[in-house]
Amino acid sequence: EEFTIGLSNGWVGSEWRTQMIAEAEEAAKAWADKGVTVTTKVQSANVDVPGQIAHVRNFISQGVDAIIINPNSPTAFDPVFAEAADAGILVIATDAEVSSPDAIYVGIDQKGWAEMSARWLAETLDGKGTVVAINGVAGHPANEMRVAGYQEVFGEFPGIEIVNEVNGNWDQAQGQQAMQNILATYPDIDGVWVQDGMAAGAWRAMQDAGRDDIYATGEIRKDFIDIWSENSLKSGASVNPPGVMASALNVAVNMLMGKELKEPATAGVYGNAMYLPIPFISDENLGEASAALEGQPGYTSYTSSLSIDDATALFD
Amino acid sequence: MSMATFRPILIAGGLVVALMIAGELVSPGFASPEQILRLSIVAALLGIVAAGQNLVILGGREGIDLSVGGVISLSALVAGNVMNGLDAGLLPAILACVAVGAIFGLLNGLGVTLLRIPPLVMTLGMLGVLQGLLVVARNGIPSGRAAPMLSDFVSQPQWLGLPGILWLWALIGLAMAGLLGRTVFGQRIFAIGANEPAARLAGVPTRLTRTMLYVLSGVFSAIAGLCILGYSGSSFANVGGQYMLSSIIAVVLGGTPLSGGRGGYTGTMIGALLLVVLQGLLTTLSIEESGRQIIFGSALIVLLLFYGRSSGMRV
Amino acid sequence: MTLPSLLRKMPPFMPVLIILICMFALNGLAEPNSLSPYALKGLISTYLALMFLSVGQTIVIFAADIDLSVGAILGLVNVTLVSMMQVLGGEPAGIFAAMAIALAVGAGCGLLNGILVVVLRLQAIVATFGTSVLFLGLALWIMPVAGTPAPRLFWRTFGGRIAGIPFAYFVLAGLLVLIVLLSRSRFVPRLLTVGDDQLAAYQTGLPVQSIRVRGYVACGIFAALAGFCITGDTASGDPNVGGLITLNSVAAAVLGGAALSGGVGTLFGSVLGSLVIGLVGSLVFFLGTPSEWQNLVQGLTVLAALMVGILFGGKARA
Amino acid sequence: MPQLTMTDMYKAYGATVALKSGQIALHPGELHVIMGANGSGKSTLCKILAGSVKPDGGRIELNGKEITISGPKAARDLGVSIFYQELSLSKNRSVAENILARDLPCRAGFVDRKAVLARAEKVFAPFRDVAGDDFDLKTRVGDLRPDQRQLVEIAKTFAGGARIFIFDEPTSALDRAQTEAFFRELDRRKAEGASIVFISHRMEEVFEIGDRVTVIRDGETVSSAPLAETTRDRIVAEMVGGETGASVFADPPAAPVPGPEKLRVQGLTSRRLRDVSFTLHAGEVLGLGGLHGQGQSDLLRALFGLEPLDGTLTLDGAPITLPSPRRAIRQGFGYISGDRQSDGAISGRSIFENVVPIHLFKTRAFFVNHATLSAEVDRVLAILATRHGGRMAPISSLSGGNQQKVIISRWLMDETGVLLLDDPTKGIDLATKLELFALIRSLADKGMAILLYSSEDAELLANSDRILVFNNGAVVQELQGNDRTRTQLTRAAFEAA
Ligand SMILES: Nc1ncnc2c1ncn2[C@@H]1O[C@H](COP(=O)(O)OP(=O)(O)OP(=O)(O)O)[C@@H](O)[C@H]1O
Ligand SMILES: Nc1ncnc2c1ncn2[C@@H]1O[C@H](COP(=O)(O)OP(=O)(O)OP(=O)(O)O)[C@@H](O)[C@H]1O
Ligand SMILES: [Mg+2]
Ligand SMILES: [Mg+2]
Repeated sequence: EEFTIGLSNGWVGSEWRTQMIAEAEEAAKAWADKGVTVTTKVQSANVDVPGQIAHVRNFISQGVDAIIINPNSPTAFDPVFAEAADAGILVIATDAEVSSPDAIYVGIDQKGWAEMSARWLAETLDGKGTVVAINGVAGHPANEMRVAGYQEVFGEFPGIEIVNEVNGNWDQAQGQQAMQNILATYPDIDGVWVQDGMAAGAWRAMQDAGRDDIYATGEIRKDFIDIWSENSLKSGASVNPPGVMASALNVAVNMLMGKELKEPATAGVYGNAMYLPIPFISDENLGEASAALEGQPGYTSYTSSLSIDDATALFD
Repeated sequence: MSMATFRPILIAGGLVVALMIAGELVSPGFASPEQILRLSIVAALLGIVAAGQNLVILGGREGIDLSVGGVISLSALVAGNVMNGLDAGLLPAILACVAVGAIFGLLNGLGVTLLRIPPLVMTLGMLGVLQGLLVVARNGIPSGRAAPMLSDFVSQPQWLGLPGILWLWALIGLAMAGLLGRTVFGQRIFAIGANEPAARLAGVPTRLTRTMLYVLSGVFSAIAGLCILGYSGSSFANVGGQYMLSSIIAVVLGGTPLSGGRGGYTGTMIGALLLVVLQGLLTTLSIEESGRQIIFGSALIVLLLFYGRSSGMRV
Repeated sequence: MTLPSLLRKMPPFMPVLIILICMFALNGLAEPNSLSPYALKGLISTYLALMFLSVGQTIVIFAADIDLSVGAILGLVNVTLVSMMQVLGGEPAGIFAAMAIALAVGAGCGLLNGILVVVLRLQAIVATFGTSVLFLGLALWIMPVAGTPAPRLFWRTFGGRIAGIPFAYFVLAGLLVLIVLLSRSRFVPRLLTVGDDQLAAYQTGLPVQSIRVRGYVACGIFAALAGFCITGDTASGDPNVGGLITLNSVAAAVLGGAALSGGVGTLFGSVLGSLVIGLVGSLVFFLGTPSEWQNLVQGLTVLAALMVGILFGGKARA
Repeated sequence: MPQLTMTDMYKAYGATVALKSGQIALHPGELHVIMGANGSGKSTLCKILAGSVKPDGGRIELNGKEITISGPKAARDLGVSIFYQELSLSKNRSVAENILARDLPCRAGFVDRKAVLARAEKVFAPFRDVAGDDFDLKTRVGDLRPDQRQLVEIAKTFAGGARIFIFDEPTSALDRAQTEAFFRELDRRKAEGASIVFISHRMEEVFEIGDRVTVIRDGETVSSAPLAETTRDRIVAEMVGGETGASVFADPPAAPVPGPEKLRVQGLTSRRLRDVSFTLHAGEVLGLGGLHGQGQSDLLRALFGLEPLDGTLTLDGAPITLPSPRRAIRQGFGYISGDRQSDGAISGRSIFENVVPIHLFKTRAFFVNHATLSAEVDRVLAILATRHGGRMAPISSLSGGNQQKVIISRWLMDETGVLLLDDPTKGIDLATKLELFALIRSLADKGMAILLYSSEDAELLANSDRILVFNNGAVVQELQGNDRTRTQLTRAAFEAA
């Protein structure tokens, strides 16, 4: 059998995205062993929403069998996904959920992702203390889901007070600057809930200020994990593996082969999501994570994905 | 220095102090010595980028450099790889950075002077190219880490309790003042900014001078990229993104109008400080992001009302 | 006729027209389907927003001004429109009322820019960057998270067909008619006169301030129209939707032959420029560029197109 | 009763008082000349009337009623139309659109292109014949020659019918025929009862056309009298305030003792020049004559490395090439243009910065040593008696004439071998002109070789040792010795034309 799958990525501002594409392309090649030829067509560039809509339309023009997209907006693609569905194309979103009934989502639950690390932080603080949060881009749906996640968890702990929430736009330097300003004006904080690459920045600000008494969430790039183990930081990180697109691809190929999901994708706010497990790195399993990243470039993220067999097992 | 050039500096300086006081009132600790030091470091990073931006703007003919962010990111990547966490690699890294900045500055300069592409367009196009180049480069090479010496230079107190980068910034401030006030090159910058054809007839190598401004802007961005690498420890994609518009704003807040031929760097340094303090203050306020944006946008507009408003047509 | 005089006689959008034709040809060679009716309709509806936006941008550029807040206005209009449609209901009456309100918001944003830049005489680049932050903040305040859906009627109409012809083509035709009307009116020549030499225009007795302010208001209105198109094509509200589009609108205007120093250009050229910007991405993909090289090739192509446009267009006006 | 009176007009720019006590009374059907030295406030007075400058004091009465003029548009609505000394044209718009810019003809809200052309044609008709063969109403104004631009500004001033016309140095770039066409039109408007204000530094023109003359000195009106009742000498005396210098319109200088050959030009050909050959000796002032725009400026620009050229050039006996202004400067050429705004003043910068660049370039300096340079700058400024408020004041704070002196000063700091003067006294008052030509002569006497182009024949005749007459890019005649007469010059220029 032969399938052509289009991969669309609308932002190239981080290594995570590059790794995501690379792993998906790897996964496609792996199907050759099963006697299936999966060809990928990749569109990956910094584009705005219209630009990514153009990605989808280009795929439709090319007549691909499936489109896997890391979308720049949750809702903006409803009409164009409908066009794709009309053309008989399977659409799978990954990394950020989409509202379209014509697509399914294969990826992690961003809210659950935030809940895990928030719970880790709250429990590490014994359920009491003041915390601050450093968030991504305001108004971005993944960010807002994560915010909802940590707010819910911290709400369960009456002793935990969120004293400030700021936006670092998923930029390491902005995260560092935000942390630095927070440290100056909230010297008494006990914990920091911070996302992704900004965590490295926040940690740096804390180290520069000599504040090793604060607990903060971490991130999953090798650079940070090295610092984490070298300095025995007190941290924990939920993993949003760049392998999500590879997982989505493995699911897509199964669907293209006409198989049915054992459990239909009905999770999430839009009722079209299939959630992947979220690994968690804490001091206990830090060694394993380090080992897994041994020899990789510093920007490599700790990853995991559904193997072909894992994915196939999800189908009848 | 005449009053006309001095006034914006006074205003900006006054505003910095006012903001610090307001910050201390709203969130105690904002004006603590350590915090002032840390804000100054962030301002120095911006200020170094703004030095190049300032030169390009002074040179007139709608001079502007939108590619600074791309150069910063690329030079941070290159530097990180060359030094790769080792002090021994620092010197080669500095050289590599300067080369990167100079090359892209030169390309900008040639596009603007030889091909006569408007600077905004040329540097915007170059930014697109640089962003593409970064993706390619990152795919091929590891990201690298800052040497400990570089990190200490940027964030640890060194001489008289101040980190090296503040000394570097002060040095750049002095060098810029000397360049603009005491050298023939400086005078030529103002001349081409004020009236290029007349400057040409007065023996100014207009193309060479203007090209040099873009080269210098590239070099300053590259040095800033190196320092930002030291600041954040490791390089990451798009480190320089936030500097494009903020470097321009720092220049304008410092009293150099975008029309060129007039202004200086001392004001720009204060402008950078002003911008960083304002942003820092907003971060510490515990309000919704939409509120922060609304306040920041309005504050910028109000600040601009103090400066370089172009004169009316009826005199 | 000599080449220089030929270049001088040609309309300023000639270089971009040639570039556009080349783009289409290359796209067609690389992927024949990219010239199919579906693809063309897709191209038009995807880039209608950019076309409207760059026409608005061109209007202020004519007068030697610039508006870096158009993307933010577009986002603000998008969330206003979607929120108002939700409040007023998805029936035609509600939709039209919401559109009227959103249009007024666009015009209001333009007016604010005009007052700041023209009346208070702030420098356009920095002042409109300041307002863009402000408008983004307002959009976030109205809609803290992307996602409210637009009524079905609204986006079905935009994405649908009338008498078998895609609705997007009617919008495009409307835009072209608007351009012709504007270019024939006194407004555009006056903007160009102001942009050419503001002092001279003032001394001539033209109401320079009011012309420039009206330019900004017109730009705000075009940004609002662009917001309608975006809403039609995305069927939802997203405060961050205007991210990269501002700089693209400037690039499209320059590609189309407008001089940032004012006084030169055509509105039609900017429409063509928008299409070129849109086609570059597709072309890079259809040519089979490896993913990690796509950004670089795209950046180089845009830079080259800008250079070609300016070098040849520049000869015509030098 | 006067149609319009301005009394006690006062205007200051910061510390500079541009106009202290300006008075003028305009009568219908009268051509009112304003004369005054550079910087005396003529343009300021006119701009106040035209609404583009806001007065700080004074009283304006129109038909006996006091009025305030809130801007150019208001002035226009009051029936005042002005020709600006610096022109008010849009380079990228067509001639027709510029002429009718105030009020483009419209039909149903849209510009009526046919009507635009037809109306512009009508307004421009009086100047059609003198505008040149290449002139077209659809041409971009930016593509026109300076004289053609002035004609367009003149037509623009006449367009749309006003009752008061102001012309601020409208003839400074016009040749004789163009000036005459303009004067005929002025006469016609006068006959229709318009009041006309006319400013010129050319005394002959003033007496040819004026009815009444008002003299302004240092921002104050010193006299106003019918021209029939005054004389050139009196006007000059009033302008300079007592002491009268020698006249610029003197007889040609005695033939000089030619120095060694300085510059030899053979078969020079460029975009606008055809096979130009001549020699220039040290100590000589060689004039370039002929109708306007026949290649005189092009020759000077080419010799300063501003235009690519073919042909051989020999300087002090050695062949040279001039690929750029910088090379030309190094070879010892100096260039001064009458177009200060675009070619001269480094606007917005200080007088100091406007004087030193040539010196800094020639000495290949790296640092600017203010201490040592200041004395030098003061010295060269003093040579020309430049009036300024301190060498660090911006050049834009000076009047046109004083700006020109600053620009000339830059060539006096170091030795300049060949000085190229491209209509250097354009828009400069009589007294300053006198000083300037005296200086030019003294420079020649010290051994400098000078090429002089002037749009005023009298000036050329009075100051050139020899005159090359140009026509259509070629030298058609050389006037020497007693041939240097007005008649000969005019004949040579027109015969070939
Ligand atoms: N503003 C300009 N407009 C048009 N052409 C220009 C301009 N500036 C420079 N040139 C062209 O570029 C060439 C080099 O000009 P530039 O002013 O850089 O002199 P330069 O190379 O420093 O001079 P030199 O080589 O004599 O030292 C000139 O010969 C001129 O033709
Ligand atoms: N915009 C201005 N800013 C400052 N000073 C000015 C300005 N315009 C004119 N002046 C000064 O006002 C005085 C009068 O200038 P004005 O232009 O009226 O002189 P003028 O008589 O027209 O001279 P000219 O014969 O050189 O044209 C001069 O000293 C000039 O320097
Ligand atoms: Mg050179
Ligand atoms: Mg004057």
